[in-house]
This record gives sequence, C-alpha cells and structure tokens, in this order.
Amino acid sequence: GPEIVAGPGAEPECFAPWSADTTYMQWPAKEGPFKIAIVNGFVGNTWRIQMIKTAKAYAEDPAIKDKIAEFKVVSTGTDAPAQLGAIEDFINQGYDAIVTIAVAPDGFDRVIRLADKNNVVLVPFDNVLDTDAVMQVNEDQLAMGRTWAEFVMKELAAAGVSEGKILEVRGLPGNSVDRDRSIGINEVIAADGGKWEMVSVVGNWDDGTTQKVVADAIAVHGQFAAIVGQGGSNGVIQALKDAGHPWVPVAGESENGFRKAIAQYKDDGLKGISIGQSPGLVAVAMKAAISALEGNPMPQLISVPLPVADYTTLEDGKNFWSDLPDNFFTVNEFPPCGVNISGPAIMAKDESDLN
Amino acid sequence: MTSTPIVDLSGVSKSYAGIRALEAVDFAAQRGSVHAILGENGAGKSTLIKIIAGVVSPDAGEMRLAGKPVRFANPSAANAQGVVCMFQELSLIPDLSVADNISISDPPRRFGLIDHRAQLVRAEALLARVRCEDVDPRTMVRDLSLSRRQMVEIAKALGRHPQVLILDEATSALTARDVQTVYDLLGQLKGEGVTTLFISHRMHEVETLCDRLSVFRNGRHIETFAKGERTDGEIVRLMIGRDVTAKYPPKPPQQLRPSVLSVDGLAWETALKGVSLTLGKGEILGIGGLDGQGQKDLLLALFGVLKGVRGRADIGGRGLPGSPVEAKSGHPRVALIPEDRKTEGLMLPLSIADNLVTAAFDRITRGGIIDAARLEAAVQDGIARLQIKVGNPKDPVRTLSGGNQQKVVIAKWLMTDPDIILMNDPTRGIDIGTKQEIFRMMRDLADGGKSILFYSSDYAELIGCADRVLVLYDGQVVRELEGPAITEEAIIGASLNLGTAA
Amino acid sequence: MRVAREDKPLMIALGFTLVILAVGTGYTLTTNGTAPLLQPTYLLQQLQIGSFLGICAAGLMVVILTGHIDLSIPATLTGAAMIGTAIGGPTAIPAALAFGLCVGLLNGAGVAILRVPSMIFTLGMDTVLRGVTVAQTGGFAPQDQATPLMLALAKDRFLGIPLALYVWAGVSIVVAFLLARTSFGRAVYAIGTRERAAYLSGIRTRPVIVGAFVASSVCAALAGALLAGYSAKAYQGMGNAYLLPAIAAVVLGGTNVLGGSGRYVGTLIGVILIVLLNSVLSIMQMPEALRQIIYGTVIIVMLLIYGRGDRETGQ
Amino acid sequence: MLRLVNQNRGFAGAVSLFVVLFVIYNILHPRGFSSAVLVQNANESVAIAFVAMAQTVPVLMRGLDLSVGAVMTLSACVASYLLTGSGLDISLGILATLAVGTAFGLLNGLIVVYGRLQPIIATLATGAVAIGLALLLRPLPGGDVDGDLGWAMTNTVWDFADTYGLADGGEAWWLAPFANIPVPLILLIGVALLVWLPFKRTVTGRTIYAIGSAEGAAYVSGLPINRAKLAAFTLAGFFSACAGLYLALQTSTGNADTVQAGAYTLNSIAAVVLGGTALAGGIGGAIASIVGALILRVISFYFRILDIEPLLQPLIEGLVLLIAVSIGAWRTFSVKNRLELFR
Ligand SMILES: Nc1ncnc2c1ncn2[C@@H]1O[C@H](COP(=O)(O)OP(=O)(O)OP(=O)(O)O)[C@@H](O)[C@H]1O
Ligand SMILES: Nc1ncnc2c1ncn2[C@@H]1O[C@H](COP(=O)(O)OP(=O)(O)OP(=O)(O)O)[C@@H](O)[C@H]1O
Ligand SMILES: O[C@@H]1[C@@H](O)[C@H](O)OC[C@H]1O
Ligand SMILES: [Mg+2]
Ligand SMILES: [Mg+2]
Repeated sequence: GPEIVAGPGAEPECFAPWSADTTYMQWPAKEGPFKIAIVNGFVGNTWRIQMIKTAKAYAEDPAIKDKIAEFKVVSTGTDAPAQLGAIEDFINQGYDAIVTIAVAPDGFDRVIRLADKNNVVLVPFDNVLDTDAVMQVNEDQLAMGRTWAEFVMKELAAAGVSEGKILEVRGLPGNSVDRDRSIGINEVIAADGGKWEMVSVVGNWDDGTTQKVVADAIAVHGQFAAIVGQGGSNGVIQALKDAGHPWVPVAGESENGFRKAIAQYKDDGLKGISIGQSPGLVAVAMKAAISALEGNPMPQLISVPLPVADYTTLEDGKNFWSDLPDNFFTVNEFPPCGVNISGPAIMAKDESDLN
Repeated sequence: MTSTPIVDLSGVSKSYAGIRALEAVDFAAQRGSVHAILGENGAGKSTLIKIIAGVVSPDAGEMRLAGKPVRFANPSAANAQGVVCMFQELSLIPDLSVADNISISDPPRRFGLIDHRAQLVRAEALLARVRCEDVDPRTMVRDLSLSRRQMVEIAKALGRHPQVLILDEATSALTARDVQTVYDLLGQLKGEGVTTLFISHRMHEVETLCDRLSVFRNGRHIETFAKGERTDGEIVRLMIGRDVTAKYPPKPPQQLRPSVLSVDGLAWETALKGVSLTLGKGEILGIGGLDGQGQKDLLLALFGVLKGVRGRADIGGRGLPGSPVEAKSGHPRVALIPEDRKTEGLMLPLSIADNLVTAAFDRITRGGIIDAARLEAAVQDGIARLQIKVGNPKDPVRTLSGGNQQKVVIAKWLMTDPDIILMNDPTRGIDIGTKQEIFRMMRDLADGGKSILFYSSDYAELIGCADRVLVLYDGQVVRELEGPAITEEAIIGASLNLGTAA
Repeated sequence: MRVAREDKPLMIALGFTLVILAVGTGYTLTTNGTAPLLQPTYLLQQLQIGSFLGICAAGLMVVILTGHIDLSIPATLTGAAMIGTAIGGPTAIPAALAFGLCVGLLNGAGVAILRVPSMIFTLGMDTVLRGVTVAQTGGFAPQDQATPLMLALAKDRFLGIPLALYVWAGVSIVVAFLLARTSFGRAVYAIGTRERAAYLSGIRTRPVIVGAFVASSVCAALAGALLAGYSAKAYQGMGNAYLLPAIAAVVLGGTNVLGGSGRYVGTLIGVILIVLLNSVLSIMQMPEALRQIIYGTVIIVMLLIYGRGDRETGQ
Repeated sequence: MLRLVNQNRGFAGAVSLFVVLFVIYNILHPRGFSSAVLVQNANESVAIAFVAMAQTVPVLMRGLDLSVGAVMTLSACVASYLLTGSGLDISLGILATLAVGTAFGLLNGLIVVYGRLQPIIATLATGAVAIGLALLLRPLPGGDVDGDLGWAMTNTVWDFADTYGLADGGEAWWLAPFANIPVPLILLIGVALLVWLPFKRTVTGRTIYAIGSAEGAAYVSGLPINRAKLAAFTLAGFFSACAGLYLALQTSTGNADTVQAGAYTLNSIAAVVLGGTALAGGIGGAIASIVGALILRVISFYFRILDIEPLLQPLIEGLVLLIAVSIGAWRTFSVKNRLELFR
C-alpha cells in the first residue's frame, strides 16, 4: 500500500491538493509500461459515453501512450458486487492501476485492502468514495451545489422574488456526487431568508429522463420560481419550453444545448449558470494513476477546479458552440494537465461525419 | 345386513353455483361389501364420493363413519380415518416418481426426512400386489401410459390401508388383464373387511364385482338393491328413466365401400411398425387391442400431430396432413376426438359456446370477423345436434358433467363437417344412455357418408358398433375381423397375439 | 351471473379510481384550497401522460391473454424511439413501428417456435435491445430529436383533446375489437386457456402467438414514438418506467395473469387508476419511500377485494 | 446414473455449460485456477446465487416471486444497521436480518394463500412495499458494518481464521485442506446443504413440487397445500435475506437501490431457467439455480479478459443469454410428437 508522505507532490498545477490539510501518498515506483483498467458503473447517459471516449482517446495520447502496456474498459452497470468483482478481477489479473467511478460512496473496503496488498493504485473519480484511504480525483461537489444555489438565490433576489417553489433535479440515486450536490443546494436555500418550497425529482443525469420528470413536475405543481438541476440540463430547458413555462433562473451542468439556450434566452429571463462535471476527469485520473505508479508523491484528494460559466460569461465558439449539437458536455479539457481533448472534438465530430 | 353401516349419509345436499348436484341423499354402505354407484352422467356420483372423501363439503346433511358422525375438512382428514379415494381424474403427480407418488403424503422417514430407499421397497411391494412388477418405481409418472397410471393409483390407495376404498371410474382405461387384477384385489380386500364403493359405466364390471348397487338420478338416490334383484333393463331404466331397448344401432349389411383413407406400412418411432389399413366411405372401422399397442399414435399420425411418420398414405389423393390445421381443412376433412377431454378436447374455464366453435371459426366469421348471428346459430345447432344438457351456453364448460363435456367435444368437431372422424375412446366415462346416443349418432354419420375410425378400450363397443375391426399388437395390425367374425374371443385372442388361428 | 362476476373487478377498479380522486381532491382542497384533480384540463393532461402506459398495456394484455408475458417492452419502446429519431423525417414513425414489428416477430419466434418460456426469452431480448441502445448512443452520437410529427402527436390537441388520447383510443378500439370480435381473439383466449387443446382444435397456435407478441411490440414501439415526441427526444432507459405498471394495470383490470380471461375495458380502467394514483401521490409530494409502499398496498388491497382466484381443488 | 441424467436433463446441461465456461475463463486468466480468482468469483456470485435459490422455491410450485430482489435490498438495509458492535450484537444482528427477510417472505405467503392472489402480481406489489421500507431505512446509502467481519466473510477460510485468531491464526494443520476455500462458497453451499436439501426431503418440500406439477392432484392426495405455499414463500424470503446479508457484508453498507433490486429479481428468473428448473413448476431445484446464477455471472467475467468494445458489452451479454436459453430449443425440433410441446 501507499505510504503517507509529506508534500508537495508532483505537477501541482495538474494534481492540486484539495485543501491545505490534504495528505500525500506515495507508492513504490514501478517499471512501466503499465496495465490500466477503467471500471465504470452506470452506462446510461451521455456523460459516461463521453467519458469512455475521452479515456480511450487519452490512452492514445503521445504523452502517455508509451507508458501504457494494456488498457481495458468495462462497464458493470449499477450492481455493486459486479463492480467490486471487476475491480478485484483486474487486481488478480495483475493490472497496475484501476480507475473507477464508484456506484456507491461506501463498500469498497475490501478492494482497497486488496489493492494495497498488491500495490495496485485504485483511483476513484467523479463518484468518489467516502474514504481517505485511496487517491481520488474530483471537482468539489458540495461547492458546485452551493454555487448553483447561491447563483439562483442571487438572481431571484435581483428579480424581487422571495417566495415560491424551487425544483431540484437530482441525479442517479445512491451516488456520492448526487448526494453532495444536493446537500450543498439545500443548505444554501434553507439558509436563505425567502419562503421557498423545495420540490425534488429524479432525472438520473439524463436529458430525456430529466425532460420527462420536469414536464411532469410542471404539470403537477404549475409554476416554479427557479430550477436547480444536475446533469440532464438540456431536458430542463426543453421541458420549460414545451410547457410554455416562463423563463426563470436555472442552474445546470455544462451541456452544449444548455449553454446555447442560456445565451439565446438570457434576456427573456433565463438567467442561467452552467457548472459542469467534466468527463475529462477520467484523463486526469489516468494521468494521476501513472504518476503514482512512477513513484511520485501524490495528494490523496486531487482537486479539479469547477468550470463555472453563467449568462454573463458565455461566449460562442469559446465555451459553447451554437453551430454544434446540444448533446455533449462542453467542458472536457484541462490544459494544466495536458488533457486537451475537447468536448466538440470527441463528441461532435462523428456527428458531422454522419451528416 | 343389519349391522351398523360403515358409511352412512343422511339428507346430504350439495349445489355448485346454483346447480343442484345432490339433493337430500340418504345412502349407506355395509362393511366388507363392494357397492356399486350407478347413474348417468351428471347424476351426482362423483359429488357424492367427493363428499365422503372430504374433497367438497356438503351444504346440508350429515355423514357417519362406522356409526360416528364425521365431517372431513379435507382429503387428508378422510385418509386419516381410512377413507381412501381414487378419483375419476387421476390424483398422481406427473413429475414425481412412482415411488414418490405411492407414498406421497406419508412417506417412510429416517431422521425425520424422507427415506428414498424405504420408499422404493414399499413401492415395489405395493406394485407387486397389483401385478405391476413391470413398472419401475423410479420412473416419472408422466412417462407411464394411462392404464399404468390407474394401476399405480390403485397401488397408492392400497398403501393407505383403506377401510373404505372408493374407485370413481378408476378402471375406465384398464384392459382386460388389469381389470382381472382389480377383480381379484377387490375380492381379497372384501375378505379383509374393506368396503369398496365402485363407480363405473361398464355394466359387466359392475355385475361381476359388486354385491349391492345404488342408482342415482338427477342428484337423487333412487334405489339400493342387492345384486341379482334387478335385471339389466330395469337398472338402466332406473338410471335414465326410460327403457333402452337395443344398446347398439343395427349394422348395415356388409358391402364394398370406396376407400377414403388408406395407409400402407405406416411407421413412427417405436410405436408404429408398419400399419396398413383402408377406411371405406360410410364405414365404422374399429381399432382394438391392448392398451398402448400404437392405436393412439395411429390416430395422431393420421391427424398430422406426429413428425417423422414413414410409409405411404392416401387421404383423398394426398398424403398425411402436416398439422391439425391441414387435417381439418383438407379434402377430405379429418377430425379427431382426442383421448383426454379435459386437457385435449376442451378449454375448461371457457364457455360452452366458445368451446363449441373453436374448431370451426370459419363457420362463425366473415373475413375473420365474428358474425353474432352465425355464432348464435352455430352454438344452438351444436347443442341441439347432440342434445347437450346445458343451462346457459355462456357457462364454463367445466360445469358440465363428464358425459356432457364429451358431447361438447364431439359437437365441436361435427361443426367442421368432417368426412373422416378419428375417435380415441370417445365413450370413456360416458353413461349408458349417452353411449347409446353416441353410437346412434356414429351410425347416422356413417350412413350419411362419413367414415369413422374408432378406437375403444371396451371390446363390447367394437363388437356392437364396428363394421370391421382391426386389432393392433406392438404397432402392427395383427388381425382384421369382419361381420360375424367380430367376437370377444377373436378380439381378445388377437390382442394377446395368440397365433393366427381363429 | 357470469356477467356480474366478470364485471366485479371493473366496478371495484372504478370505485378505487373515484376514491383516489376524492382523496387527492381532499388533500388539495385542505392544503391549497384548489381542486386541480377535478379540472378537465388537468385530467386530460394526466391522461395524456397516461396514454404511453395505456398503449403499452393494450399490447401487453394480448400477450398476457395467451398465457405469456413480454418483458422486453422497456427496451422495445426505447429502441423504437431511438431508431425513429435517428432515421428522422417522415419515415421516423414507420421506422419505429417496423422496429417494433421485428422485435415482435423475434419474440414470437422464440416463444412459439423455439418454445423458450416467454418470461426468459423476452427478458433476454430486453437485455439485447438495451445493449443495442447503449451501442447506438455511444457508437456515433446519433440524431435523437423527435420529428415534428412525433411532437405533434404527443403534444398537440384537436378539439381541446390531446392527440395522444386519440392515438390511445384508436389502439384501444383495435385491440378491443381484435379480442372480442375476431377469430384471432378467440384463438388468443383459447391458447391462453389450454394451448394443447387449442392446437388439437386446429387453431394455428404459432401464428397467433407470434401475432400477440407483434401486437405487444408494435404497441410499445408506438408508445416509444409518442414518448419521444413528448420528451422531444429519444434517450436510454426511457421505457424503464412502463413495464411493471403495465402489468399491474392489466391485472388490476381483471385479466388473469396466467392467461385465458380478461376484458379490454378492464385494462383501460386499470391504466387510468394507476395514472391517477401516481399523479395524486405526486401532488401530495409523497416521498419515494411512501409512494412505493402506498402503490404496493393499493394493488394488494384491490386484488383482495376482488376476491378472485378460487382455490384450486382439482376436480 | 443415466436415468438421473435423463430425468434432470436441463440441470445436466447447465452444469456442463458452466463447467466449460468456467474452465475456459480460468485458462484465459493470467492467474487462473488460483484461490484469489476463486474468491473473487465467489464474492461476485453469492448474492445473485442466493436470490436465484429464493426464486426457485415459488417457481417450483408454479408461482413467480417478483419481490426477491426487493427483499434482498430491504434485508441489506436492515443489516447495515445491525452488523456492528460486539460479537453478540453482530450475531443477533445476523439473526434479526434473516428474520426480517423471512418474515417478509411469510407475509408474501400469507397474502398468496389466504388472499388467494396470483403470486406474480401479489409479489409485484409487496416488492414495491419492501423497496419503500428499504428507502425509509436508508434514504442514502450508508451503514457501518463491522470491518473484520466483512473481510473475514469475503475471503478464504485461512483469512477467516487469521482475522479472528482461530485455529492458530489459520496455520493449524487440520485447517490446511480447507484453507484456500472461499468463505462465501462455504456459506452458499452450507445453506444449500443444510436448509434446501433437507427441506426437499420433507413432505412439505415434496408438496411444493407436487403443487407445481398438478395442484389438484396434490390436494386430493391429502398433501398440505397451504403449509407448502407458506413454506415456499417463507423460504424465498429467507434466501433473499441471505443475499441481503451477504450484500451488506460485502459492501459494508446498506443501499436502497431500486434498480439493483429490479435487476436481481429479473436475473433470478433467468438463473432459475438456465439451471433447468421449469417455469411451469414441478421440475428442478435450488442447487440447479445456483448453477444458473453462476452461468450468468461467468459470462460477464469474460469482458475483463477479452478485449471487447465497452459499449458493445451489454449487447454481447444479452446475446449470450439469449443464445444460452435458446440452446434448449434443439429439443423442440427433435420432438416427434407435437403434443409433447404443450405439456
Ligand atoms: N365444480 C363444479 N361446478 C359447477 N357444477 C358442477 C361442478 N362439479 C359438478 N358439477 C355439476 O354437478 C352435477 C353432478 O356432477 P357429478 O360430477 O357429481 O356427476 P357424475 O355423476 O359423477 O357424472 P359423470 O358420470 O359424468 O362423472 C352435474 O350437473 C355437474 O355439472
Ligand atoms: N435413490 C433414489 N432412488 C430413486 N429415486 C431417487 C433417488 N434419489 C432421488 N431420487 C429422485 O430424484 C429426484 C430428485 O433427486 P434428489 O432428491 O437427489 O435431488 P437433486 O435433483 O439432486 O437436488 P436439487 O433438486 O436440489 O438440485 C426426486 O424425484 C427423487 O425422488
Ligand atoms: O458526475 C455526473 C456523472 O457521474 C454522470 O454520469 O453524468 C452527470 C455528472 O454530473
Ligand atoms: Mg363423475
Ligand atoms: Mg435437481
């Protein structure tokens, strides 16, 4: 297993420690090239598909290609035993690092112990674990939730609205990012002086599902003062449009369609904020795994900054593309890490091939 | 005959959803007797014994066993008191072995768990008692023929040490040899003081076996008397309320008939080993032989159910039909009255009307759409043609008595206006009166130019009804009998394949 | 006599529907002082949402009547929507339906010809189709926007009534007619009651079973096309919410899950009941946990009141 | 022997299929045929195997239990509260977990028997109730399952002894023959041997088969129909609880995962069929369903060994399942009497 060591770690501009208290870990250096596996859980949305494509493209990146001897991706669905089994199997197969999005924040004790026993580097990212025993890569989910809610409260206050129903669209139940974002959102709104009634629906981070549940919620509840949603933001917009719901402040992720809509309707009341989890996190996690295998000291919790954009900062061709389809996450690259695979490049190019 | 009756019912009534099955019945049976219960289909015989055996509970009345009032909540309560029943519909579990079935509810145990070895030993002993040493107790019941199953059922009943043994048409599929075994057994049991209640529509069995007879009609107990007190004619009149003069309609003189169906060297798996026969127009051709000699397979082959049948066939210039659909819509049209009406002939929960038309949708539809008027007419026609006793044609066919259910099966097929009718033991479980009607109808059909291939496990029927009889043995026709040559000796002799001498 | 017995589930389901409306209205009256549940516009809108379920249930009922089940409805619905939107243009809906037809034929062949139990064959089919949708979404970011016709069918109104309801009504009329007035329908009931006897009656059992599966898949595909219109796009997992409620609706409507009996009106009422139950639970903002508990309890209580399923005693 | 194979053809086929798949997997695996691989495989398979056993019992009497996955989830959520503290606490917690699942199964049985409902629809509804209860218990995943226990139960016998300092920390000579056997396998086989096989040899167990084969005949034969139905659902509840218990041990948490519950229920049916148990009832057994579950699992093992496009994996998994269940179809074509198709 890794040793707890003193910082600083390697490439701090890429592998930024979460906070000042973040510990550092170091694994015994190994000879490359390495065998690396990605164990994804859920496969049901665009984000995960973009993530898998980014991972495969990044594995071919000249900067790391030679360091990888074998690269495998499996998606196990949301079944915990299947995911744990896949991780353990890769450990048994002698893989050096396993990058994973966990289907639940707990329950990985056993595979962590096994990974340590076999000096395998296990790197959860995106939906990370509630533990400090492994190296993890993520954006700050709690902060994401808070920022969304603060933005919405600020816009509502600016519009002079101080009461009403706020719709929260949640992600896949049971996952850590869904939980943390929701905590952040509700904390801020509860602390606000306004008279808010929260209505919450489950959109599974997916446009279609989100569109359906938001439409149903509008049908049942009439009008909302604002909407705060996790992935699936295109669906929120579509549902508002379809229902003829007036434009209200909306917080969401970084889908191109969502950003397009904000840019288009900001003057009609769609005061939007777009903070996306980046599918490119997978590349950061892969890079971190390799760096750890090479024996570098690494922060236990690697922080990737929140890519915040709102109606005041959106710029066509820069952080969204009005001529490209809705259906990809705009934020994908992370230049400080040399992750330069952009959203349009990985997702939109096939589409243009098609048409 | 004055000792306390072993079974004594008084004032017992039962109705099913408005249908009176039994009405104020008083009935008693003496210890150590073999007591026949007679009556036409739907008379209430099965209902009576179901009450005695704890399967259904009566609406009114009471029952005494050896003088003590009893009321059985379920069959196991009855079993516990020595009342054991072999039902008209078998009570074996097809997916369990013979040994499992014989000891089904009270198996030998070791350490509290079922002892398979002891079960086997027990099964072997009981099978030996019913002279079925050929049945391996480890075979699954589903792999046995109907007649073997009935024997296993008897073995199972014996194993329960009955005081009162009830056989509800338990011998309907048995062949001569097994029937003899049953006779002997009942004799033995009688010696041991066991009472047997015996239901059968086969009068000769009743005559040989029983000491006393009780006749039921329309849910009422009509009369009980000792064997020999009444003539056959009188008994039949008691049962059906009228005289039955001749059981079988007269046969027409022997004649040359143009062939409508002929097969040559028909072979299939191990069951058929080269059957050749010709069926003439307007002919009733009987098929006899011991149970399981390929008769049923022959009928299925002619109806297009079997695959891989070899040999030549000529049915109106064509070969064997490839499926029942082809069979019924070909030219000539073929119909099959199947072996088991409950699972093959009818859809029990569906209405009588729905059942009547299932083989002849084209008669009730125009362009695939049902025409209400034609439907109504077809149903009325079917009911009238066979004089089926129904309340409302919309009632489930399940509510009819066995005989009337059988009539529904026949009526359903007559609705397709078939030219060739294959009948698989069509009178199994049918009362004398109805049988007579069926034979009458068969002859009328034949006279009207239809041809009938008729398998029966009852030799008397073949003798009384068929123009010609073929006896099958081991998948082959071993004997053809015609006219006066159709005698019981000839059929039995050929069935056992005792040489070719007449 | 018989009519009464068959009508009993219908009356009870209707009664429950009224109870649900009353409870929901009582709630909204006391909390908000409004009664949206009794407003035609609200009800129509709920029925519009219910039409997807209704169409799935109509097809599923035919399969259930034959004594089978179709567990591939979710993926068939999703797949059809994805194919339809990917192809786009005027052929989108025909393409979706053609996809349904193919799935139905495959299911039918597996069940009627290979004789794999439908429970497992359609489950396998569902897994395969799910795989197809994953591959499809990921392989080459396909077009997934609903076509104008899909949008119109799902959302527009004619004479104040959503078009989706006309579609549902059309499907209902076809299915009810098929079941009650055609030899296909008779054959469906016969097969569901006892396939062996149906076969020996010279009924073409295989084509009828295949037909039933086609009915189910085509209905699911149609629902998929409409739902894509309603959601403006096709997406993975969009059919997931339609299987169990469809089974429940069919059974609550008095159809025997094991086949052979049931009337189409029952299914219709069953769907309405489930849709209203769901919307009342949403209005009451019932948390998911309680929702599930209430949902399950209502089904059990209703079935207990039906008091069907007489004990089998053989004979 | 030949008779046994013939009478259990489905089962024999399933065992051969599993053996072939499993052996090839081990050959392809860099560390094939090692106890580490076996431990991993066993861990991944135990929960679904238990759920498959659970499903078998109602299926044998021709009823489906659509609540098995939900009861598993509910039990896991219960366990996530109770599997902590002193040895006594934990033992009581295990018993309580099993009791909850078993009681829920009994409730299913009571509803089916006394409410006279079709099992499939009754359990569809009670399954929703179970999930609801699980969500009440665990709105968010969490829990605090004893770590040592989790480790000990998900490893080899040696690790078990080592964790608890039994048998000289696992080094005792008499432990050596078993030292490398995965504990989960022992649990699974132990439950099958100690609960299922004896149960099958009781009249109640036999009655379950009889009901599936011919309920009417079972009734008139004086078999205890109601007791058997109650027992079947209760046993299903018990096996589901075993699955839930293991799931909690394995993940050290409880998670009211509706999707997972649904997937386990459906997969349990697939496992039952793959094992050769007839959905029409009367034929098959819980051991066979364990094999069915193992087949389901081993298929997905291959994705980690072979290089298969991740986005095609679900499709391939489905196709393999479909093909596996269709293999039995050769029998259909070799049937010479078409009536045999309709039993
Ligand atoms: N389960 C039932 N539901 C409704 N009616 C029934 C039921 N069982 C029997 N009956 C009716 O009760 C009457 C008596 O039937 P029962 O079976 O006792 O006649 P049976 O004398 O045994 O006739 P068979 O010789 O045909 O066997 C018949 O009219 C029959 O239709
Ligand atoms: N010694 C035996 N002799 C005859 N038949 C046996 C014997 N042992 C078992 N059988 C029959 O074989 C069938 C099933 O066998 P058994 O009880 O051994 O269960 P199994 O099939 O091995 O286990 P499971 O069903 O749990 O997979 C039963 O019908 C039983 O009667
Ligand atoms: O982090 C989330 C990711 O796990 C999911 O797949 O898509 C949406 C993201 O917000
Ligand atoms: Mg009778
Ligand atoms: Mg077995």
